[in-house]
Amino acid sequence: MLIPHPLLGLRDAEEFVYLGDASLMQRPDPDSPTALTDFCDYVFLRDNPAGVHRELWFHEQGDRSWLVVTRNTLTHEILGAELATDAARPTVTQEPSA
Amino acid sequence: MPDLTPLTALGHDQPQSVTYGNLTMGDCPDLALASLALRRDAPVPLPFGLDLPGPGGYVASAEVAAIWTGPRQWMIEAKAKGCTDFAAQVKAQAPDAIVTEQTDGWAAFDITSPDGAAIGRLLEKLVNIDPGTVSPGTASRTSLHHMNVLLVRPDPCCLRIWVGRSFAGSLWHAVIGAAGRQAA
Amino acid sequence: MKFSALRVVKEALTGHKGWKPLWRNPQPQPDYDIVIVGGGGHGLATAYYLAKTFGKARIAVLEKGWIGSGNVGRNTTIVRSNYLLPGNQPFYEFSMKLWEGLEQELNFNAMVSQRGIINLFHTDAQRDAFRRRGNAMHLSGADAVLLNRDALRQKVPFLNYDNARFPIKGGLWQPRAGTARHDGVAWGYARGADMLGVDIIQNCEVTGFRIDAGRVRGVETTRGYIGAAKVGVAVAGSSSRVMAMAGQRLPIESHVLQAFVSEGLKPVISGVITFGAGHFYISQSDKGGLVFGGDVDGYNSYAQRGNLPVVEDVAQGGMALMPMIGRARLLRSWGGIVDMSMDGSPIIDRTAIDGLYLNGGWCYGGFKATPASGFAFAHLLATDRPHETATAYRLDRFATGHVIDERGTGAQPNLH
Amino acid sequence: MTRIRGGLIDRGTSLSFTFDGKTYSGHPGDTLASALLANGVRLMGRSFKYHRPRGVFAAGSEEPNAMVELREGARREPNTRATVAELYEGLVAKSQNRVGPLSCDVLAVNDVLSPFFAAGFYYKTFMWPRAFWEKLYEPVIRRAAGLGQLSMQADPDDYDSGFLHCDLLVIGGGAAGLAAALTTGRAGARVVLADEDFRLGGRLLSERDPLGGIPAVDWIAGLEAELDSLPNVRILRRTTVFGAYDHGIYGAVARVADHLKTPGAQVRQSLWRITAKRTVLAAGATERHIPFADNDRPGIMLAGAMRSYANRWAVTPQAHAADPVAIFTNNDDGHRTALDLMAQEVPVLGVIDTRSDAPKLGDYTLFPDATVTGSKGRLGLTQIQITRAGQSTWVDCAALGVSGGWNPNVHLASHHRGRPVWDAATQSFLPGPGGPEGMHVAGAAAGRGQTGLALADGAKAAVAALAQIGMSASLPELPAPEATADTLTPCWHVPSKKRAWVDFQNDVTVKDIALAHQENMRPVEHLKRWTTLGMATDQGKTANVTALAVMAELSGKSIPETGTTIFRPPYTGVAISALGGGDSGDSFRPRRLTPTHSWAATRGAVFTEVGAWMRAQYYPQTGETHWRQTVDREAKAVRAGVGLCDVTTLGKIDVQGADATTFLNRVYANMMGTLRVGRVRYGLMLREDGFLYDDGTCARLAEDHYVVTTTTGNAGLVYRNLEFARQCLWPELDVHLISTTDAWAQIAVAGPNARSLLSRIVDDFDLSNDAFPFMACSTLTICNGLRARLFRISFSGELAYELAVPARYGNAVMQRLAEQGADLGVTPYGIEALSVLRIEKGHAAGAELNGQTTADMSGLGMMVSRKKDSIGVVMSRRDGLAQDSRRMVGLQPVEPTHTVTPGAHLFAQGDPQDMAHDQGWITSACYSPHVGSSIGLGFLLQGDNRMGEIVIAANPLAGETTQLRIVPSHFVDPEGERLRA
Repeated sequence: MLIPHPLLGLRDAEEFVYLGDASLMQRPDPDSPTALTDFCDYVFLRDNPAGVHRELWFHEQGDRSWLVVTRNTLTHEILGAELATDAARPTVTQEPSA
Repeated sequence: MPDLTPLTALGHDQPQSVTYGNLTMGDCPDLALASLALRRDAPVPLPFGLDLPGPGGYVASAEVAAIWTGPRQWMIEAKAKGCTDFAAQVKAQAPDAIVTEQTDGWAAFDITSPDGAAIGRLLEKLVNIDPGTVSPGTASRTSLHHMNVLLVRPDPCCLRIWVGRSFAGSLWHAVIGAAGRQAA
Repeated sequence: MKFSALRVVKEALTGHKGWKPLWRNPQPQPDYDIVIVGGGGHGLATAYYLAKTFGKARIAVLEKGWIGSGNVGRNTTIVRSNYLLPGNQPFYEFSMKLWEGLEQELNFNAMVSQRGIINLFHTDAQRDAFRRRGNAMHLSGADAVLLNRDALRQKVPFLNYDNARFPIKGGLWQPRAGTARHDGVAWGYARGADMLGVDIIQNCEVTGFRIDAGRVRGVETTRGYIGAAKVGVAVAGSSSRVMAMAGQRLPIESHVLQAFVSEGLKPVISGVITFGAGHFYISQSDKGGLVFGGDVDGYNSYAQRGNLPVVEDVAQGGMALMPMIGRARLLRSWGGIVDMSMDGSPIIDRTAIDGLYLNGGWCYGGFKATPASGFAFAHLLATDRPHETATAYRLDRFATGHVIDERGTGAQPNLH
Repeated sequence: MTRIRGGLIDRGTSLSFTFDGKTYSGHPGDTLASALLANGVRLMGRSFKYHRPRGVFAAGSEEPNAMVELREGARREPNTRATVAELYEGLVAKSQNRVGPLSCDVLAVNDVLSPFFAAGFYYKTFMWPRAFWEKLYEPVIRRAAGLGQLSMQADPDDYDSGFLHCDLLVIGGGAAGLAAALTTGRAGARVVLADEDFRLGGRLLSERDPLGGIPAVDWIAGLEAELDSLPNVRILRRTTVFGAYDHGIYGAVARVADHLKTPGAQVRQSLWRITAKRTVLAAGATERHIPFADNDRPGIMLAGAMRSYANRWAVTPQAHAADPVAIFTNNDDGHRTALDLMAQEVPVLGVIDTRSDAPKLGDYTLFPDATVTGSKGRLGLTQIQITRAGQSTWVDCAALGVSGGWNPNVHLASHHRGRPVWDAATQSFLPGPGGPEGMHVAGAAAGRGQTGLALADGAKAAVAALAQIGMSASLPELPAPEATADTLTPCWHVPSKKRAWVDFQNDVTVKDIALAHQENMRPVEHLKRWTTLGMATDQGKTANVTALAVMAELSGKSIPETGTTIFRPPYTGVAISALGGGDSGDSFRPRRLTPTHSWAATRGAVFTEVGAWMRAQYYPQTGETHWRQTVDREAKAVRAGVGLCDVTTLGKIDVQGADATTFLNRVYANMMGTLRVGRVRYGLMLREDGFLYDDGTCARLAEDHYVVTTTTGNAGLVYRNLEFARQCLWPELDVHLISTTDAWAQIAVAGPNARSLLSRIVDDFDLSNDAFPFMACSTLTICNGLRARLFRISFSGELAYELAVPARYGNAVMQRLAEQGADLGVTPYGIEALSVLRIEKGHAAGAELNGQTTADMSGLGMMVSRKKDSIGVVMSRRDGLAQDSRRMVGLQPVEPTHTVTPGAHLFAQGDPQDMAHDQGWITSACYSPHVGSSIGLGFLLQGDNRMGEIVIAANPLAGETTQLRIVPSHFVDPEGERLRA
């Protein structure tokens, strides 16, 4: 597979390590009264769709960015990828231009 | 100066060099390296006058070069400073940045040839990066025979491979093996 | 029709006119007492034991495609009970005992072949972990032998002992382990169930559950609605997809696992060998093909095919371990979709919906579990109590913290 | 000899070779099959099940019959298709799957017994008595099964792998492929053209038709010269693209030196991973046969193959030039073979055509509306039976070419499980939707096989493919030979009471398919699995579609209703060596060396693998005869004097930034926010599920600068997890991470004399307990100005430091310390002694932190802070973890000479030893020279409340039980006075 790295372009998936569902970025509030249940759902339950899936890949052999990749699990077609830091918060980190 | 004899990453007191056909390979212990990262909202510095490159970029002056390694992170590479405290020198150039000594975290190998295409053919056997994109001005971090490497092309006749220092022997084995087969 | 050598001779001499269909192609009835979703090994075995052991009737198995089209026909056929943890080991040993009598039970030769499995170790720490595991096997009535390097070399001289990046120091051997003819297992259970009156309905995809007041009433299918007092889902690989139709989220990810077979060769490898320092395991089929595999590709997938890096990784492991296979050729590779659970262990349990039961989460190890899984799921469906060897396979174990994590890698499915 | 004139062989050179020990001669350009045929050898192998005599059936990689063991010794290569083995001087081949000589294989008895071996027979018998399966039946079956034999020696040749990137990958160098490559090459796009043959041209090489007014070979040569001159064109000859993977990635194997006797300095084969923006699949087509009674004899082959042998290799399939040859066909192409043979003066007795309206295209006898209904000849065809209008006649015939039409080679197009679709016009399956993205299929592979069509199609496909990636190309001028109106009327098999083979190698006949139908094994996959159809080394290339048609006929359904068949990688068999890519043996994986490796080697260290690292295990001295002596000496020296150990392998991560403290407080389970500058703290990391997964130290070098250490094995994982926390969980924190594991050589200096030793190399640094107490850290210089970091931490329980210096100086510093400490009893120690020291001190390590244990279990529960959030803290409160009462304990044998064995399970005295009464296990053990006996650590139910109790360690693997006493896990200096000294 090729992952369209938002900064580096298409890179072989072998450079990446896969983690799983991008919902792992939404760590629950540890102080909530339902924290234990929330964490159980967060850590263990997955939608696991047959189709479009937002998922986390780590560019371990490359720039060490965590990416959120949108991929179809039936066809492996990749619909997009963004830096997790961009996905996690609205403001984009400014890169100096080359 | 400390009264101690440093060793190269290959375990020798002098750099090694091997030639197969029109490819010459050797290690470069004199190169220094330090990482530079920007703090939140900090302006981009101009260490040694270098205009820090964007993603996948490499810029060089006569003595110093900057390699993009990640969002808001670079490696600064310098000639003939391997045994000095290069991180301190970088820090002096970019006092607000986060600087970490990396000279001995990595080991550099230069592969030179009068025929740049020969380097391209060697690259085909080593990394899954289009050799056409490993050109002066670019830096690529990828894996090579299960090792993490940083590739730069100081000029068309030279490919530089940075690898984690502890992997130096295995990298050397992989590179000279491929070069030997190419020459066969 | 009873199979026997005599029968084979008789049919051979009379032009094979007498062979009957191995199973019927019945039309689905409007309703059943028990509907099993999934005509794979586990579903068919469940139906068989429900009818045979638990005396149940009015049972249907619904299969989306052709029976045995999922993982029972795609695995590398290994049968073993070499587990460590108390939640697992007795269950797999129960399965092993069922394997040992399977042909006679089913009157069908599934070619269960106990030629042993050896898990190699390469460090003292691995040896100690294997000793703990081998002892756990003994303590639950299984067999295990810890081989040192010399004993191992006597048994399998063709491994790379002398030029290895990770030296082979010995192995944990389970002599009773082995392989079975995977398709034959599905067919044997299907034929057995069919003879006991189970309706095996192929080309019948479940498209929804009819749930009323928290209780399942039946299933919608591509061949119409089928009512059921109880529904057992045994669709590993697609558990999340199917259970999502009942509104259930599971502690499961679907991953692709590749498998490989070489061209046919005269016998070279007797049992199963597992490389402890690379991602590789291998056996040789009765037909002569080297059957081998490695890790899951590592990303969520329902595509039933994998990618090249894993092919290379597996071949590298093979070459590092036994370079004498180098000139054999890979004949065919394929992929299966496995239910990777969050602790690497399966689930056989009731669900939040009355009458709806789940059997899944088998990771890459479901084949060896087929008989016990069918038996335990049948037990649960018939009695509403878990089978004594399957009490740990609860859905709520993740919430309570009683996980069964053989590898100790936590909720990271691609590492199990 | 049946060599005829013409052909693409170099008659000026002769190559000698042997088959089954007999010497023959051929020419460059020959394959083993063509050379054997030229020498009158027709019998080349035996079938899998019935051991039927077999000869060559095809002329390419689809060959199911002519399989040999090629080469000798460690290079022996079983199951090699003679049809693609390029002839070289000294080639040695042997027939395989036989007992006795090939001409009278003892196992041919199976053929006589074949009624007993019908499809699926083995599922129905061999069940009694139970124990006989492994002992009797199965060994017999296994010995009889299989094809060729491995040498059982390691493959002696070299292999490598590589990566190619291109705009367009063209698979197949026939008419369509060449046109596609030319179009792309002229457009300046980067093209890789891969062809499995050793000569470009594909089917064109087998035809006599001129191209562009010149012989096709010359036309190809001209085109090849142009392609070779273009720098943007890469031609891979002898290269099979074997698999289509995601996103335009293809696997290919190049047979670099298979046409040579030995590879010499070259690799034998190269594995290429090709990343292509677009692909043209121009893989051609494979002819299908028509099953009839006894259709498997040597001499019966595909008509197209017969034409290839005559035109390309100048050989005919009969043993004697005067023997008559016949063609059996249902289409016009079969007639073409007859014409080509006649042009070569091969006697053609006639064309038997199943069609009533069969055309007569030349001066041969035509048998329209006729079929071949039988054959004779024990080891090679002698007669065929022709049946027409109910009348059967036996006629002498030495070779029969069979043509049932052509199946497009859709294999790679279906590797993504896209199903081919039935095309009634061509009576074949064409590539369907759901093929690999970016793949365009052209030429015969798309059902457009006539030369003119294929050329135009290849060029058009290339233009279309390039347009999709924004590149323009123009259609080149290509020859446009007139298309002939090829017609075909389906004839899938000739019904017979005898056996008619569908899958030759696996001996699957029409009868077997009928039996599968009778037994309700009707879905295609059931049919294949029940009968083994399509499972042979040709992967059903010559059988699957025909079998499907037969099943369709039996079930009264159409072919598309009956099913379709898809193919999986690889297209043809690929050597496992080649897939391994060459990184085998010692270089299977890279090896990491510590900075003091050279020094350790000169001191005679024995090294061992720790993850990717090689570490000194121990340093034997003269006179030591057992490793235990060495390790005892090293461990004692540390506790008595001072020891040196390279601990560089522990992961080191620099954590810097304004929010570094906040960040670390969230990733460590224990309180890290209160750590002062210049101090080190032991740290615990939990997984988010609450289990313990790593431990290490955290040193605060400056206000916003920490150095974190990890265990050796988890260094990569911890780094990844920290980046996850930084980028995915808390991106608002201003913190940066970078690994410095390799940058610093880290040496443990441990023992009561550690301070004295260090004081001899530090530059003006106060090492006193007051100035630099236990858990202090600092930067400093040593040896006249070398920058260094010093951490006062102890794994051994002794007064100890870890000294970090730039890695290049590690070796020299180690050497300096060893020299300087001679009078202090300085001793280098390896990881065995390190392990003894840590077990004596009760430190949990890998065997205890195995991912299944909790902080509570390891006696570290008090460290987990409840006052703050951190990863894993919430989930560590789940019942299963919080109520787990197993605790780490020390274990000592009641009888001091007994051994504590790691991996033994623990039981209360008097309890039965079974799973239900299991109370724990032993994690680590060693001989302790300080305690004077074997000692161990383990987890035990309620262990913390059972000090002094005697338990049973059961090791049933060895048939042993040992009585052990539960003791505190600190065997040495329980108060920790020594490390604070």
